[in-house]
Amino acid sequence: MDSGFIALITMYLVASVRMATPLILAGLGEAVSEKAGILNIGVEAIMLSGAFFSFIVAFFTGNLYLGLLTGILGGILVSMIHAVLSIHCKANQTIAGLALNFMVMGLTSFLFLIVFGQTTTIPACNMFGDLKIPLLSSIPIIGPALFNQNIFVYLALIGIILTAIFFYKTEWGINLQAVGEYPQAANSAGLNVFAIRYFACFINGVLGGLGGASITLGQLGFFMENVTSGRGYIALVAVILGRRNPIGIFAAAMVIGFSQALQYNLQTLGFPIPTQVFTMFPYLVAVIVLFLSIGKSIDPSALGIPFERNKR
Amino acid sequence: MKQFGKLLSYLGIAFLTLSISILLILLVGSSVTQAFSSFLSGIFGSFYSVSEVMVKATPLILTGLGVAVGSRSGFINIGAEGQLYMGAIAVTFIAFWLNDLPAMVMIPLVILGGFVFGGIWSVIPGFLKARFGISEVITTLMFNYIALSIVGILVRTLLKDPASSLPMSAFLPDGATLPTLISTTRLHAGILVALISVVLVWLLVWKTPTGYEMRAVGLNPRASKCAGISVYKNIILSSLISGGLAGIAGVCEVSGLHHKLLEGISPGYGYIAIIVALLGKNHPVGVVISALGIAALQVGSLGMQRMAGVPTSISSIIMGVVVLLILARKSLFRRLLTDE
Amino acid sequence: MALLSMKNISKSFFGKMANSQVCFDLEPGEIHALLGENGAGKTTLMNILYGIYSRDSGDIFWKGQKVSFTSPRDAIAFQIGMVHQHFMLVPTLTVSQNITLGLKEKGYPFTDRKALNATITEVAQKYGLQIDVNAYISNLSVGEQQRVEIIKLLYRDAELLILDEPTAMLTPQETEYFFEVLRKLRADGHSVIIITHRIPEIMSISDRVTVLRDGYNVVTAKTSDISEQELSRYMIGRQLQIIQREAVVSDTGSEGISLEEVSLKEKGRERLNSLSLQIAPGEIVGVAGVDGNGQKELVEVILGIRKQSSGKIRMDGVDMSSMSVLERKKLGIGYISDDRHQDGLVMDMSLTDNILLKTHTDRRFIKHGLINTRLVRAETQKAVEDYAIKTPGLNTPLRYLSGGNQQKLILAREMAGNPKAIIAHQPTRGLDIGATEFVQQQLLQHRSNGCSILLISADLEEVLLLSDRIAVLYKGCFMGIFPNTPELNLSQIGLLMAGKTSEARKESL
Amino acid sequence: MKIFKGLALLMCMLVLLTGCGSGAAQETTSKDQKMKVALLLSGPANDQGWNATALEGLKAAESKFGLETTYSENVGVADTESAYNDYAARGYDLIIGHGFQFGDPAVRVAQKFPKLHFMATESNSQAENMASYVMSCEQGGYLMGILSASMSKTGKIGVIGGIEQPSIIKELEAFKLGAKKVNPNIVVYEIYVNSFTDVSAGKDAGLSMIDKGADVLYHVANQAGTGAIKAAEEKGVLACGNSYDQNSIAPNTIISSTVYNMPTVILTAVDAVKNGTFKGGITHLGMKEKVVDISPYHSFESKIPEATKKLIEDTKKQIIDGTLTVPVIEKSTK
Repeated sequence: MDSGFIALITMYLVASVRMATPLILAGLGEAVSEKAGILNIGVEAIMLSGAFFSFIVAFFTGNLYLGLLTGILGGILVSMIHAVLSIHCKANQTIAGLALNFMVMGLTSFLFLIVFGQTTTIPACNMFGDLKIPLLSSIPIIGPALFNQNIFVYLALIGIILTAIFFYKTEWGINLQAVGEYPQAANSAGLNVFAIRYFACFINGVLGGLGGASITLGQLGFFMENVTSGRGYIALVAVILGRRNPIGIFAAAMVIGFSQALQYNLQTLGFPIPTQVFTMFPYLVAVIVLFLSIGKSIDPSALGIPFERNKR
Repeated sequence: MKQFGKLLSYLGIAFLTLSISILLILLVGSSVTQAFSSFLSGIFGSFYSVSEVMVKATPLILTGLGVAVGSRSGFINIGAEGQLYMGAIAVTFIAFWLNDLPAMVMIPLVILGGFVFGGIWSVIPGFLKARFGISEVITTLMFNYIALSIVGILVRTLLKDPASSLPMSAFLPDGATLPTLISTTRLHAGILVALISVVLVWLLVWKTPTGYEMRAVGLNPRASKCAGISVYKNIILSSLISGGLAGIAGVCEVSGLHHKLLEGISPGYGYIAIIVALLGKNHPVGVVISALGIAALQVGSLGMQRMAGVPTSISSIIMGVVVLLILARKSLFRRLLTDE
Repeated sequence: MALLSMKNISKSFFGKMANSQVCFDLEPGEIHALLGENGAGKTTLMNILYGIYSRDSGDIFWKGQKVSFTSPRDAIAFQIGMVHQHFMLVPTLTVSQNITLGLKEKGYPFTDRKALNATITEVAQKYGLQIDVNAYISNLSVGEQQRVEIIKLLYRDAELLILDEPTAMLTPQETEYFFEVLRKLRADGHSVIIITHRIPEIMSISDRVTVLRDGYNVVTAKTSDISEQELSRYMIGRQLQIIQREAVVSDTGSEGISLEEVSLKEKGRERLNSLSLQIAPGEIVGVAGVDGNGQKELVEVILGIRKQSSGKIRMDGVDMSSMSVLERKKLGIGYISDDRHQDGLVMDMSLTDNILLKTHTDRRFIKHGLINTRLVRAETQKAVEDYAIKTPGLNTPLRYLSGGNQQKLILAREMAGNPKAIIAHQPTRGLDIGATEFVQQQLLQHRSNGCSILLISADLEEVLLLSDRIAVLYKGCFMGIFPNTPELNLSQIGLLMAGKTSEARKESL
Repeated sequence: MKIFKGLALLMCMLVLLTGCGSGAAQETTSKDQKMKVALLLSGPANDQGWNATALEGLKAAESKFGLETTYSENVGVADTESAYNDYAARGYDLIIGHGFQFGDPAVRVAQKFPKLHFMATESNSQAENMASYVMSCEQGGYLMGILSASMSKTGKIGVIGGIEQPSIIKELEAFKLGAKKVNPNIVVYEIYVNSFTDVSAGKDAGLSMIDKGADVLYHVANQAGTGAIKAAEEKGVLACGNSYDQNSIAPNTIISSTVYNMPTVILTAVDAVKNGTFKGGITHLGMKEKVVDISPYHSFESKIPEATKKLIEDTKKQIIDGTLTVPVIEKSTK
């Protein structure tokens, strides 16, 4: 391989990782939630809330870690509203998620306006810089992509490893699966179905909030209304493509990130392809993959179905 | 007593919503009375504003009706937005392809075309669900984005007005436009199309054997199967009708309102449709009422923005809050609703 | 001191009392049977004890200490375990994972699965229960799943085992073996509550028995002090009416239903194996067999809900092998499913709409393409009157009716218009004795009208009571078809149900 | 069915409330002599770009002429006509839509209100009392092209567009022409991110250009473009701003910005209305009219070679006196 080619691959990878990071974080959260049987299509709302609150606090305190923490809290807040509605009130989870998207979208732009007013100067805060991990970052190709990035990339990588261990190596993962597959059995075995589902939603809030914060504190350093621009929906696509498997989600998010990186590069090379072709690329890929995976449907049996203790 | 408790619980939701809106208005620093009066005059202030509510209600009725038909048979259609755009594409294609047909022929043709295009866009997820059990929630959602991109491509290529450089189609031939009902307003015949659809859907779903089958499949697919009702056929059918109605909404928007195809003709009607269907309890009459209500909320909040400087994001917040409250109603007002 | 004592327990569902002021107590080291008809409130009472349902009122004392379980987890902490009639096993997990589900073993959450598996195997072998700990539940047979459930309790060191209808799935021989296990457990100091409605089993296994009827407890007695007849009277509340079956001579000249070497293969498994059977008009053929031996498959193949892999099914000489469900029903087949909630009714629809489930394609009810609502209502009204269905109104969702009334509606619908054949799968499941008798009378009524009836019931008594001939189904095969005469050898039937052909042959010699 | 009763009740309550409220609101149409101007924006008013400058222009006109002004933000395509109509019905003398998509609806409403004045920017629609004011943005883009190409050390520069539409394309193309004029061999990367709001996309696009060696970025992408500026700042390369003087966003990155002088556009229109000279048709406003300009260089004053400064100054003069016409290319030559 000549060095130019390696440089090109490295460049693509770095860009893909950057674009995939929010998707990985939010996607992992959604996977945890879905494994426990809670389908939350309000990922966009969780991310937006995380992005907003992390920015507000980082802006006013100047402390990025405090901002990060508030971003997580913002994500948890939204996710827990969804959790209460779907677990306690046994409401339709899809509609609850959708309504949250509406509400948080309105609320964040409303609050942003209240706090900063109409302005032509961008209120900006600091950002997390890149942390170079010695040794690892000098590995060719994947070194710069994975080990010379900001804190969110590392959080996403740690998140992948932790959720993978959580899902496949611990009793908790078994409990989660039991609750999502057959909550009555889990309940009968002595598991607290409600608590586990709330916990899963909590994790979804934490990771989704992180995903949102990674946009404001890791990529931009400022907030604008609808700053997530539908990334929550793409995260849902990543979850489906990755089949709720942490490694799968990582791969799916990377493919989506890569397609975006490719789009920009093809454009700079002057290919006269309408940009919309690229915009719909991840969705098309997702549909095609769904077609290819026909017959291997592995949705948790109780996904989207509320658990009722006293039901006869 | 039971009815009374139910009524009280809805009043409670109305009260909570009102309180939240007042709080938001106060936060923005506007006068509450001015905001409310401008909200209401935005809706009822003039003949035109009332007609605007109906103009906005038209696509909401059609898409909401579509979502309602879908959920009656267990097809959760999040894709009305994309289906609407497919309908809009259909009308533009047909109108330019057969441009010299008289309105008598053209109008039914474009409506049919919109129905077919929108229907196809939702039958694919319907097929995937019926045949392979793939969740339609995600597929319909993805199809929205694909449809939006297709519109973007078409208005820049195939359907672009050659005489202009802007990314939109030329004006539709006269034969393909829906007549305006009242000359000083934008109220167009689309509202009639919507109301006729309501009646037809009501007849179909509640009065015909086919509609009965669709409802039975939605409530208990297994029992339907045992009774000899084809679950597959009915999900396909209801997804077709569901998407078709959203497609007609797209036809009405293009040939009734804009008279050309361009991006952004739907400010999320397809998503709001889900709220419309929820509030209308998936019943055609309920859909009409809730569509008018949501349209009034949006038109009113636009008025509130213009006259009282309250940002329109408030209507998005209120819609979300109302739905969340309705979902939580039974838990919130448990004391009132002992038997429900 | 009593190990467990439940005092004045009440519980209602949707305004209907399932338990009223029930008292129940249990001595250490005893096997206590809880007897009652289906729907008498046995399972509800135990679910309350186990923390699955919350009670409306009453107290529970465990070893003299007042307890209140809000979830099974609490009950498990007090070493109480329960095996439900519907197994509580997660199909996507392994045997071992299911057994330890919800437990915090050493090293939790990073438990050493190998060590656990060794312990599980040890516990299982102590009671002679064979199981592959690494198998996925979804690949196990019903019998194996029950074994897993019992190992699960033993593994959890349950002091008290609650078993809900444990023998429903077992052959008489397996039942006897199972009772041996129970006796071993008793010897080890465990206490057992066994829920059942089979009196002979109670006599053979239990130390004491408590009888529930309509949510009330009727009596608690030492098994040795009470006779089968007394128990039966307590359980039913009155003497069983003896149903007389007169021979029906068919003169219609039609052939009824016939199956010709019907087989069904699904997911590589032989579900039905070359079944042949003819049911003449005016004849009831009962199918005896342990649940899960192909009953459901047989019924659904006849109705076309599943498609047979080979063989022919005829109705009155008409080959309907490749017909759809609807076409078959239109030939005059009524279908009573074993699971009315899932298969027979749409619970959220009204009575009229449920009547429509069969009639909505009937030309009689369609006018100008629309459903003739008035006619359907009239039909429903007639059904309500003829079958004495208790309902607040014709528009009431079926969910709010009692199980018996729901079943009556199915009968009214499926038996309307003198069907030529009726497929009745567990038609009396979950019904009180009055409703049961009513259903049985209806079946006999149609029998004398010249209807061919296939009756499938897990209740051997019911099969013996109603059938002209009895077919024994085991692993998708007919082990034999016998005329139901007083000379019928019950023990042989039992052995055949267990698939023990050679022993059964010996028995018949 | 019960829910319908509840909804009906709610509607009734609303109608009742209107009775009390609407009277007060209607009386504001009193006969004072202040001219009333309304502005319609397609996106959020605080987008720090396209819409924000328009709003700024409106405020400037208000203070200069003592106008009564108002604006609506986030006006979607579906609501454009009703927004025009609403303001027209309430007697606004001049109603301005900021963006091409406001053209057609303006014409339709204009025909209904012949005494009022309507205007849309960047559109090509026209009527008796409806004018399209097109800003010659390409002139600014051309100068930025010259500047960027002169400042580039690598011979590679990049430009990021929002949505592919004429008002954006013409500026991108002019940028390319300007750059080629300075250095015929220069490589200009161009990316349309297909959004004016997706900031992350803008940044990613910018980064991908920088990765390929671009060392000066320009954008015509509104909010999304802010992302590109952030990318340049982060990677320590240069950038040119758009819409208004964006130096404040990244003082050590922004060399200069194209400035759309919206106040002048609005003032021109208001002036015309006041003097009764408002005419329908398409009006082009450029450097000559002081509508399009470039911002000061700020901290780069000393870093830009004098020759470049002079070249830009000369070119600007030529454009103003008409000796140089920057071609308007409305179809992307990608």
